[in-house]
Amino acid sequence: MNVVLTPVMIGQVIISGILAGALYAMVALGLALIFGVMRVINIAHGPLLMLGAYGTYFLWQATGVNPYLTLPVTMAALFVLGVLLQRALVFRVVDAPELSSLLLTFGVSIALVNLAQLAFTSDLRAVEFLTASFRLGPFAFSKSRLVAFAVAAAITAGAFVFLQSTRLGKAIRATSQSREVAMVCGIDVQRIHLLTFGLASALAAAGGTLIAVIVAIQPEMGQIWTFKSFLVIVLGGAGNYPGALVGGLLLGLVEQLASLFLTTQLSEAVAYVLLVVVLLIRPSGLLGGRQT
Amino acid sequence: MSARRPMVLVLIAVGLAALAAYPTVGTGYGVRAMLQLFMWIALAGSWNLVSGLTGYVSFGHVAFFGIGSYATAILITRAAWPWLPASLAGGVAAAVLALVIGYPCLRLKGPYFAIAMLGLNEVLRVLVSYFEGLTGGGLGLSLPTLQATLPIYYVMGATAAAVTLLTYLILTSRFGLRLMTIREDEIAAEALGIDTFRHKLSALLLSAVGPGIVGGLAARDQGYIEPISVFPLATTITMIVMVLFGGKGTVWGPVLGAAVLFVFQEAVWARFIYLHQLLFGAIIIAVVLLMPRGVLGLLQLKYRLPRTI
Amino acid sequence: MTPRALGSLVLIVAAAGGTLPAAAQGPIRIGASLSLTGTYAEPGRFQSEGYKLCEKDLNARGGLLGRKVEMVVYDDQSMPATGVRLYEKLITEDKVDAVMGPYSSAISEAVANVTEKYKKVMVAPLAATTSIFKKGRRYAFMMVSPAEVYLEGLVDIAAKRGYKTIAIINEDTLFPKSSAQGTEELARKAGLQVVFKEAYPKGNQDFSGLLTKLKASNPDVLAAATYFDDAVAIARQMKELDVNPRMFAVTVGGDIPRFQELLKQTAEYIYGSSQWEPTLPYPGAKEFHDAYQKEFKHEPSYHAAAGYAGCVIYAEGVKKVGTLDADKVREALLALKTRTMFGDYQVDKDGAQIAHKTVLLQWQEGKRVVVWPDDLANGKPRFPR
Amino acid sequence: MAFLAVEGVRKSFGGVAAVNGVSFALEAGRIYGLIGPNGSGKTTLFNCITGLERLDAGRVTFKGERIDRLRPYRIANRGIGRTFQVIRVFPELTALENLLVVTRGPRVDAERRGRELLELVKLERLAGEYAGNLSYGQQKLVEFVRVLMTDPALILLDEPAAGVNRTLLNDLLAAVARLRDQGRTILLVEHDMKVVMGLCEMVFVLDHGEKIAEGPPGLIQADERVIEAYFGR
Amino acid sequence: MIAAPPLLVAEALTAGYGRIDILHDVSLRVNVHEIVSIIGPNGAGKSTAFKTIVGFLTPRHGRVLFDGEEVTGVRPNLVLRRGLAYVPQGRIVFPQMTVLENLEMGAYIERDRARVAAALERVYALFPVLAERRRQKAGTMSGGEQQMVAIGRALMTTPRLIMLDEPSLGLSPKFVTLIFEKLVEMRSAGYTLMLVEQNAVRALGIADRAYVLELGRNRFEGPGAQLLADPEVKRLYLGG
Repeated sequence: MNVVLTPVMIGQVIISGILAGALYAMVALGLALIFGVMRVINIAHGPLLMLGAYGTYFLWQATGVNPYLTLPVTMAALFVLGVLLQRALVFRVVDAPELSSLLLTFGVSIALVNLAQLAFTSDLRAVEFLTASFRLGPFAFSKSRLVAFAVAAAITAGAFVFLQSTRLGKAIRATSQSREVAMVCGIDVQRIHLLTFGLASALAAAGGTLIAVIVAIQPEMGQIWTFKSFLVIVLGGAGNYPGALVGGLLLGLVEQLASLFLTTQLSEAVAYVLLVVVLLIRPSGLLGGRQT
Repeated sequence: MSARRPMVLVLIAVGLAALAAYPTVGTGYGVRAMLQLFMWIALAGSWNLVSGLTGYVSFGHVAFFGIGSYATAILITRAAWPWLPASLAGGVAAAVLALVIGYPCLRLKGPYFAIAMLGLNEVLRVLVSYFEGLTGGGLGLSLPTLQATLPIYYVMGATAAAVTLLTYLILTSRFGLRLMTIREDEIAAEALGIDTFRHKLSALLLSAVGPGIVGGLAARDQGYIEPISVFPLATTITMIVMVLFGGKGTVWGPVLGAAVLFVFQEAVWARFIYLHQLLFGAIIIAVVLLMPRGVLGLLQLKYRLPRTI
Repeated sequence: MTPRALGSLVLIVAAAGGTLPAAAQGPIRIGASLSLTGTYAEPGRFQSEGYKLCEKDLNARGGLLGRKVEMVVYDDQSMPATGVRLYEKLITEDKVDAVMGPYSSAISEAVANVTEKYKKVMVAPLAATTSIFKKGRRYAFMMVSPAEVYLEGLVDIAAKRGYKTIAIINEDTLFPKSSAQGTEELARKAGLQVVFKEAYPKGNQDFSGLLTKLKASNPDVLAAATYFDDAVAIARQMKELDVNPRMFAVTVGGDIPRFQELLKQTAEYIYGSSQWEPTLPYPGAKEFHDAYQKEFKHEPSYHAAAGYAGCVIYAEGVKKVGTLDADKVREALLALKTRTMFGDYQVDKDGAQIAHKTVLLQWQEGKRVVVWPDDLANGKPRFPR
Repeated sequence: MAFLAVEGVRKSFGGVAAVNGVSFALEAGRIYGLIGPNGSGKTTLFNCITGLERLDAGRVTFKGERIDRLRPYRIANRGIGRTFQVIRVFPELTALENLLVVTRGPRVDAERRGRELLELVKLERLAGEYAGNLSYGQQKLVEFVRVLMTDPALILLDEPAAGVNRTLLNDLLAAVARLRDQGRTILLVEHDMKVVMGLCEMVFVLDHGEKIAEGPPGLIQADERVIEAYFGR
Repeated sequence: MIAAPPLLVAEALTAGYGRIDILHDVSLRVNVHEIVSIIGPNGAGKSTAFKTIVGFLTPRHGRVLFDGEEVTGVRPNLVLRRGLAYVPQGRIVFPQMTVLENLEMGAYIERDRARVAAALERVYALFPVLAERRRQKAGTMSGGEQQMVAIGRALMTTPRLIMLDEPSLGLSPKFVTLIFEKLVEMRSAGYTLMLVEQNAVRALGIADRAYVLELGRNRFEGPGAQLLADPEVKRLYLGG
């Protein structure tokens, strides 16, 4: 009954891990941005992703358009929603103790999930598109996951370019390095916060669109992504944006390898244990600098 | 203060007597609803002990409830213990767990501690499912049928009272002051010679016992437990919101918060089946934004009242 | 919570709350709490619609014992603790005349303690775990066939076709786990070798690691004890990872029309088990299907049918003895042996179901075809080339 | 044997040395001053002595025993008390509670001593007020007497005079002198030269994390390097 | 000279954090092309006064006028647009950004590329070392260099008044001298400067006018040289 592990199997799960990891990195980058700039852990990040997934589903249903083409629409819509959330609620807890922001965004999270249940029902939905896989040697590559990997990698790269070399992107980085100096540089920190929340939500939406084509959609699909994203940014070093990439790939691989070597049941626990261990050894994450 | 003291004690005594007499007049549902309220008071009060006093936000406090449930259920089903000692053993199991996870996690600060606790709750749920030889895994544990709602009502009530009394004793002691120094300024506390780590650990330990016991009582009363129903994140959040609403760091805040929110929850869910989650979310947001200090916290600050209100 | 109950909570100090005037001789009120929100919201809703249709049909035929029937349904949020409290409320505050079961084995298990305490007969239409009924309870009755035999048909067909190996996976919760254990036992008895067995946690979405191992064990047959979400996810990921056993069955999920709507071509050849199908040659099955369709504007699932049938069986018991008295109704239900639109009903002395059959379906060209047991089948199993 | 010996202590943050090889020794029962421009490493040195920062190199011995690897609370319990430059009272504890937190033994005794100390700094009528509601100067005084509650043998004061009004300042200085007379050892960081010169028997001067001078106040004031670094000619 | 109105007027400011007031009725004034120094012991409220003027804090009483317009409580990013730049205490830079990026952030509100380039040239001319190190991450530089980055960043918008909070804090003597030389150089170049300093002698030495604060109140004011000679000031700060 014990399955003998072969190199092919290990290769296959490493492929799965890397494909998943890029997606993790992109979604987590959104959470990392908000945490880096405002020190807020946005528990509603996953539910925003869920909304993105529904956006893709309904657009695909209504127009029959290639679901990947809905990406700009869902990202734009969630960008706006993110800005509104920040404007209406989150800005009030930016400097409050962490309990306030955790709870506030948790409240937003369950409200969003419940609204989705009311609006869309709890019925499972799926975007049946690109379901097959192709083979390369002994390995199977899921087409939808491969596309998700490529798009996520491209968007993540785009986000890095934006942060690295545009005026607004630099303002976001500046704000996360020192809010005080950013203000005296003339940066409207409130606006940067709005922009950051909007961008982060757009990244969640992109995740939602890509995931919609991979797994079935339902209102509660999001929460798990909040926690995975948090794992990713802690592993990579909170506030360190390239760290999200490292953390995402690491989490993807660890989860997959754990479910191969142990069982699927334990893989979630392994990820959390890894988190606590990393925090204890390097409180600022794998790529993080000295904690201040 | 000293003049008012006997009056307060009389009030408390009358209240307790009324609660003790309630089952003779209440319906089965009323008794069970009160029993649930006691459970929430014990849970909220316990969370307040660690997070309200030391400021270390436990986002995984339901883990102690869950481990208490399982310890009790295992002792009852596998070792045929009577439910009362088994529930108390649930409290002990929770305290042991608090030691084991507090030891690494209390070295973390701020949101890291909060999320690590949350993560460990998940890990625990997974482990409970995994070690199915002992726990029945996903099958859960079904306890032998027993009608003991009434004695459980009293023990649950006693636990809630004990947690509240413990809060009072701690808040009025120098041990309690030292716990609060951790919330106020951990570095200064340490520099003054307070072993902050040991104090945090003690607080976590004390705050674990109550949930462990009520977890055991709830398991016994319900007769069936499974991993997903005893480790839900929503329970932790509910405790936190109750404490925040009533006023964290006070004696009666958790009691008030638990009573108001529980009654509200019971009143709302029957009427707005599809909206209650939404309302719960709205309540959380409202409490965080409008009254982060809670009802009693505001009164305390405004009228310079002692924390024992 | 009613204002009354609120009052009793608030006025405990005055010790004035509590006893209320007994319900007047009005309609017969039947209470139930169902999972209208939360994890089990979807099947819970079907079940509640089954109850509602039953209420309507009973009243259309003159009610029960000459009284109108009125269902009182609450939402337990898919949580056992809430269910327990709600049954207390139904029985002690709303003073309903009878109760019907909630959704799921876990919640039925928890609330059965309450209904026992107050000696209320509870037909639990969607509790598929036999152990609930084997704990000395007197008033609980089971409607569906137990989880353990959900995939009896799969094993039977596989053995007859000469397949040798089987892999079994399951979600690690009460019902799927019981199913998996039962399937393993059936498989061993039928001479199949279990080459792979693993559980996964509730809510799991990524099965790559598990399926990679499973693929390596190369089973002829894959039995997956699932709910709907994971059934869909596993089917999709098997395709992605090119896992192709000769037979692949899921427990819950494969029977629901949405399974095929979601998966389209991927659903082809997949087996699902079902407690009930509208096409089965049971008396009144088609009529029920049509009436339900008319009433709720969508297809009934087996949860709806079981709910309806549970209510019908209870009414049957009451009619037999002409009273609502629990002990008499209990005797009647223990003795009852019948075939409803839901199929056969007969329980052992503990109230556990022994007659009802689970059928095995297969998706063939986008349609559900019953392929097992032979006497209920309307088609033959197909095998991918 | 020195009462407190600091030997070659080094501490850097992000590659920049805040304290760079500082050594000095204190004898029991005297008042020492530690001066130097802002950012010269005085507070970091205090943190190194009290265990709030881990040393990169060097050692600290107190009454002959090494303390530089101990957790801060252990160092405090061995008899080293300190105040902070940025006030660190516990704002949601009352003034009296601030003093009680570290006491042991019968509570009535502790409260009596607490009230006496509050009286010393003329705050007795504010004993029941939340510390956060007190003025800056009052908080400073609460912090000062809080250290005295445990009767430490060595007291490190980080700018005790800053922000305290003149009448209270004189009381405070008198209290410090009295502590010395009772056999306590005091090391204080202070910018108010009047305080330093009037109170200290010995002064250490830090600049850029290094000790550049040491001696009685009179000599220090005339030291060219000190004038250069501190008075900024 | 009398005709020229003051560039900055702070009138009777009372301000603080939370429930505690740090400043009590503090008034300050800066004229065009002056260096104004504010000295005083720690806890005197010097930095608080700056934070109130720049808009990090809103005063409980009093008002701030910049160039005749009221800017009381106006946020720092908007005050900057009116020409008031601020160099915070502790030579704070964006540590993970290069020197060039730090300077560019200083010109965040300036969208005209040509003007940014010109400002950059001026900063490089004042601090040639920054031109050499433009690709270096600011967090890896020495304290003195970081302070130059911080000052250079404030110059990127060509402000009319530059407020520096303890520019010599923690710098080595070489850099302290250098920074003070640069401040004088900046005045010659037409800038108006206001600084809070711990290094009283130096600060008074370069100041056209100076204020001494104590316990959150005005205590002395006058020309720098005059205060430097004042026996009372000497007694307070020089221990003499």
